[in-house]
Amino acid sequence: MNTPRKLGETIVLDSFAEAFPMAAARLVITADSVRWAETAARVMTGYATSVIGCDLEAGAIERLEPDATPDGRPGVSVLAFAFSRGALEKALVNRVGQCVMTCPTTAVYNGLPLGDQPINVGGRLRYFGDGYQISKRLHGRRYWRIPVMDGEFTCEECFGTTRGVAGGNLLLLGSDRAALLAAAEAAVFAARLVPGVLLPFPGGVARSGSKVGSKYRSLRASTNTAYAPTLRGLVPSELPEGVDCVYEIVIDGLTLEAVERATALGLRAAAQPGVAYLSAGNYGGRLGPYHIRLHDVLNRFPE
Amino acid sequence: MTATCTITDWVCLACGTLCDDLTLTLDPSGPIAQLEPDCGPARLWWERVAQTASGPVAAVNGQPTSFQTALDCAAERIRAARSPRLVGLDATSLEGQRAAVALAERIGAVIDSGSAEARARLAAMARVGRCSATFGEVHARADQILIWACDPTTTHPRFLTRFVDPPGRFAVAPRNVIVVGSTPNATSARASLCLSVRPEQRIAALATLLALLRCAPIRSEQVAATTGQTLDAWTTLADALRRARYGVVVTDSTLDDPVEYEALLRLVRALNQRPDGRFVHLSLGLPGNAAGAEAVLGWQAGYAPDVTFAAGYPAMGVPDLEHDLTIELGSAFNLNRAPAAAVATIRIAPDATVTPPEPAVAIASSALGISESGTVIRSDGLALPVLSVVPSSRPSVAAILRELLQRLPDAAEQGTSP
Amino acid sequence: MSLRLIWRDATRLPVDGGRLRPDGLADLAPAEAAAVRLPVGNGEVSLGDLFAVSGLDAPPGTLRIEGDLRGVARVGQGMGSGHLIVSGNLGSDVGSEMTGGRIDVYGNVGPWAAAEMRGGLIHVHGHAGDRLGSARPGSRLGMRDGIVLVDGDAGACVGQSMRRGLIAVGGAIGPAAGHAMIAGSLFVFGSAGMHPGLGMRRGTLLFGTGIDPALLLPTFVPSGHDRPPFLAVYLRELAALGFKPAGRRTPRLRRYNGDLSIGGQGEILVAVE
Amino acid sequence: MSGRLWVIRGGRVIDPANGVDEVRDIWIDADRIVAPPADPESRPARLLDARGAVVMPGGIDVHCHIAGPKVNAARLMQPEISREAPPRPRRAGFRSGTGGVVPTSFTTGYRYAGLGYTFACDAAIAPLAARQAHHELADTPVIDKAFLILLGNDHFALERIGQGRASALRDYLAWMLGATRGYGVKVVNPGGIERWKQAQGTTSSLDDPVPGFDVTPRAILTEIARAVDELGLPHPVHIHGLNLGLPGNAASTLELMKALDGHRAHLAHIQFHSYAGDPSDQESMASGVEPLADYVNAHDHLSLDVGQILFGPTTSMTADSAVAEYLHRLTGRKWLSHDVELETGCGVVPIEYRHTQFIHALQWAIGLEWFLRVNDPWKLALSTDHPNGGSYLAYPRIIGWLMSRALRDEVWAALPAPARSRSALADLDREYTLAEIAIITRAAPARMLGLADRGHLGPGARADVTIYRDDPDRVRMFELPRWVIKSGQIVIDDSELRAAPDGLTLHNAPAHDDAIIPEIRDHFDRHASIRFAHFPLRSEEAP
Repeated sequence: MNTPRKLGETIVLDSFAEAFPMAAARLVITADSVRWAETAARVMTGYATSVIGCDLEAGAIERLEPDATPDGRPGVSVLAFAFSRGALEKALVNRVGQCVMTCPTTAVYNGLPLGDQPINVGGRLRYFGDGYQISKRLHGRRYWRIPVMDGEFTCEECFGTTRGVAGGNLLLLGSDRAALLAAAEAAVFAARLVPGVLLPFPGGVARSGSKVGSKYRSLRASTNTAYAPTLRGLVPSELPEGVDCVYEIVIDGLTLEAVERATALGLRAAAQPGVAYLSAGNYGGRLGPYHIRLHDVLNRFPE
Repeated sequence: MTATCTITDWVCLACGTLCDDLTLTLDPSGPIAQLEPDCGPARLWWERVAQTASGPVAAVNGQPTSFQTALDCAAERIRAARSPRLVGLDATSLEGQRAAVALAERIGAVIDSGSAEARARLAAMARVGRCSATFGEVHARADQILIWACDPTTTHPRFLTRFVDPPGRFAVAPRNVIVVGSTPNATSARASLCLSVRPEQRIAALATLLALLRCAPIRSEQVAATTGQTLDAWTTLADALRRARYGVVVTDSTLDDPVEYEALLRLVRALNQRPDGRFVHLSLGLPGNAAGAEAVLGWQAGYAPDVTFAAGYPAMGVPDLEHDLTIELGSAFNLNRAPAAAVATIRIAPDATVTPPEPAVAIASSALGISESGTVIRSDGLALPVLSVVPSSRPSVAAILRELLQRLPDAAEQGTSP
Repeated sequence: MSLRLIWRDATRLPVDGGRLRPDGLADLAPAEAAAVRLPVGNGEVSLGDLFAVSGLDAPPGTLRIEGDLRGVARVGQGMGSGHLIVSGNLGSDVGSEMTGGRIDVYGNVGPWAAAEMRGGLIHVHGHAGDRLGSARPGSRLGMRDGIVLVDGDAGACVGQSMRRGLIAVGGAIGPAAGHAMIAGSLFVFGSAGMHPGLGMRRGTLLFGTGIDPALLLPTFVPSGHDRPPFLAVYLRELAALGFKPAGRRTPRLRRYNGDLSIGGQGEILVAVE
Repeated sequence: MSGRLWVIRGGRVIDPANGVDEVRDIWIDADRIVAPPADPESRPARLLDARGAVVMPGGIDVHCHIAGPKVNAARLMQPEISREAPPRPRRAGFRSGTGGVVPTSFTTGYRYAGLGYTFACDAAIAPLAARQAHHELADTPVIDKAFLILLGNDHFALERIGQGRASALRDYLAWMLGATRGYGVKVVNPGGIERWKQAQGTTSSLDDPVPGFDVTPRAILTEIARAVDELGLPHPVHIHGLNLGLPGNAASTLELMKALDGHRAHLAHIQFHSYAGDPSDQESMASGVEPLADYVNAHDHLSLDVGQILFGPTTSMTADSAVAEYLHRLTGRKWLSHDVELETGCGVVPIEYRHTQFIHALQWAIGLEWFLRVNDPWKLALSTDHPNGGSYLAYPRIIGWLMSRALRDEVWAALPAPARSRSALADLDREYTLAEIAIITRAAPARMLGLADRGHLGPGARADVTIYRDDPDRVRMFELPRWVIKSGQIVIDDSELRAAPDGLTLHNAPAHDDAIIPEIRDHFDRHASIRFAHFPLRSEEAP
């Protein structure tokens, strides 16, 4: 690490986040009330923190005014990321089927340009209609209407996908857990102001940072020993003196630029008293094609 | 003629039954002395058509002239025409129709030959097909006769007495006759079941019957509101149709709505889904040779009943387009035909020179079934030979058309094909 | 380059206007276009004899026709691209078998408009005749895709055997609307003729301003009330296309299923408020 | 005489009926082929230079459907076909028409001529439809025609068979041919149509009773075959058997072949009758050709036409109304059915054969198996049962498959594997020679129809000659003959139609005992809807 840069009292290490592409989709869920749209979105994006252990990274629930939804009802948008379009399709079919179709009054629409490589969601859910499903096609978009007990569940057939960016991250290092968590919350709040980003972990914050692999063969990832304060002395540690607590903020975005901007906003918001260092996690540059250098994003996205 | 003359097996063109079993005795002066069996429409038709034999052989602008002069004049007008139209194909024999279609093709004419019934039937048939039979099959097999919105007792007096009243090879008399339509009428008087239905209620009635055959859950109050009869009444009728070993639905030329026609043909088709019964539809035709016109157009042009040759090849015709010349065949032939809307430019008919309105060119032909022989086709598809029974010096429609064709040589036709 | 044709009213005989479509005509110079032959009755005449032909300052691929062309059939038939704008009436078969592009008619069109249409958009700002968007005799399928908007009334058998696409009629519709529909959407915002939906297999027939339910065939059974979300999607789309009769508010609807006489699963939606 | 004498010079003449396959001249005088003039110096009035070309007799179609109300109903029921196929505009001397698989009558004649065919036999005309059929055939130019009349469900015939009155049956057939100006006798689903009209299903075995008549299909077949033989008709009884199109029908076809032992018989569109499997399970279908072909190879009383199918849309039309109903239920397509009193039925259904469809793929292979498994080409004629299996315009493609294993393999490779596992077509290496093609397209059909002066190029033969370019692309060669000569007149030149004379309609009127007539008259008076007097054609109606 060379030339540390300071934001206030906090040292921003010259580290970088190593991000990689993921298939991303944006769903618009509408309902008779925004409450039910949100409920569906929340349930649908549950257990969607990391594709290390989930089929999807999803969330970023945003309210949409009736004028901004396809059917003129209140709604929300949701972002979803997965390793591949195939995985994305499979996960969305399952989640929309289990969590949105089941939810009173909802409908689901595609929230991205269809593009030339869309995934098929409504077309797979339609069979729930048992032959009574109705297809409607308008201007090249197909909507499936599936009869359900409160009327019908409308689900668009195809969802556009985009090559999103996942794995953007920030690490907050400090000694006062309460202060550190407060700073992390502020960083999350700031990063989420950027449209098109998803902070998939609980409240946007992860404490169980991971490394690749494990002594147990069946485990793909295990605890990030180098950043676990209690393991100092047992394993090579990355933690400077006086650091007793680390939080990670993981950032996915529809574009690299969104991730970078969110990183910059997060850094600035996180630089609070009690945060000794800000850093980012990487694998030495071997895994992901995108390197989000902390100093660089601070320069490119000034206050 | 100097003595009464008797003709057996006379083919009568007065109605669509096209009876071919009449015995006709003529007075020396011409009128019918005796007709056996007697038939009102047949007498009326004979009198109407036979009396036309007295006029001049040809006329141009109302002035009697020679046959040749009239033909020359007709040819000249045809050559000048840019949108000629040919009507009245039903009034001539198959031979005349073949010549007429040849003429229409050569001059790029539009043929309006269809009755509204023919248009509706052929449109419906092109969508769903049709299950039908010859009259003799009705006679031989039918046990249930559904008379749909017509009154054959009045319009086709001998249809029922020839083919329905007597027992047939596989059918005992009396057969079960059911009437649906604007009753009471002469036919409903003899029906075992009779449902009074207004014309605008018939499609709903057909839908109801179809639904009943499928055992679909339909709304009884809506059945009553839209068909004018209770669901129970239709259930009774549907049960009767279901029981038919060989059922027949009979319609006539007043069935002119293609949508109703299609529903009816679908009903007949659905009744054939039963493993133990057949059902057919029979359309009682118009007088004359309307079915022949459909046949000839079918094999020569591929379409019926309206065809246009304007482009130099046959295409499905559109009735009622603007035209600048009308060639009309057989104006007095069909008792029911409304007079042509426009004055014909060229009329070729037994009464061409005597019946108003006066055409530009009138050429009197012999009269098919009286003074002209030829072939006609019954609405059930059977072709019958018609023989001249009163000699006439006038040429047949076919001969006149062939003469006309000779005056319109092939070479004049260059440039109309794409 | 775009073209403007002004009807000279030189004939009343039937004209085959099949060549009057922007693709193929609009990029010709006026003199070239005037030399195009059009079938009239049993012969042919030059387009220039029927129309005054001039250039037009408009986006490329625009063909503008002016005059009362009710005797001219097949205008825009089979057209695949471009914009055809007609000020005046047209005869039969307007835009039939069309695959793409847009037709605007500020006037009335005859029967068989949009017959077996496959794509594109037709907006009739006046009335349309019988068999709009329907199947040709003997064909299994009527309109197969695309959008037809009629601000005024439409005739009988609209959307017969329609397979896909959207027809919206602002005014009254004739009898047997949606006859034997296979799928697709037929929206009507005026009054209905007799027997709507007869023989419907699937598809949607909407009466957006309500009709007397007594009109419906007994083979359509009521299946409750709803305000289906897809309809809002459609209405917003119609509004975006400049079709005013639809309004933006999604009405509450009563739904009827049928036509049970043929085992159909179509829907008739009738606005109830 | 020599003023009219002309010659086709130097072509490779393939005339299997006369054992000829060599370069030689063909001399023509008026409408006949004549021996070369004795004087080697004699100059022909015209010389047609056919050097390098292949000269064959005009083609003869033994089984097609080109006339009568059934064909017309197919046209009127399907305006979409006429509308979608390119029309034929009129030009001086020729009539216009529409195309597609059921073209108009004029187009039918022109197209047959364009294909090098000079004779076509419509295989199914109801006697009551004969009057109209003659009108249609009179409007079918260039080619000569004949038709077969349907008698396998005829009440009068069935009654006489039931009564065991062979001579009455014989007299009736003879009278009927004269009355209808028919050429021969056709039996379609004997007794089965009558049974179907009685709503009792069709007959499925040769020994099923026909209710109301004391007969079985077996009795109908054998008695009519016997009567036709005894009348000495040029064409044997022409049979469309039982169970057409049903899996497992090969068994009843073999029974039928055996039942006809001792009689001449022609089995029509045999492809449709050669399926192994279980009738109640479409998926069980397999080729049943081999044992049937073995039987045909071992016996000499039968001739066949194949009824090859082609992939694409076509129209099924048949007197076997039970089959049409079956097809309608299978396909859900529109269905025309017309019952004809005393005689027969009629059914029309649009159909599309798809190479991806198991049954259709198998049908294609089964048809070709027939061509390749019957050793003696004289027993077999090329047909598509036009338009049932496809249009006659497809004959050149079939010829291509017969002459080239490689062309067959191209199609075979694209067929679904289950179909390929149910036919041994791929094991058959045989490739037809040009002479064998000449046999199955002209010489054999002429012999089957008993047309002594057709199907060959010997002196005395009718001067119906087709001259092909010797094109290694045999499909193209047979699609576009260089010249076609009909009755001595060149009608196709440079593959273009140049003349369209009217053709003849041939018929047979064997002698019969007039004593049968009162019986027939009585039958008509009791059962027919037209008078007996109006049944027989007058001489001017069918010249």
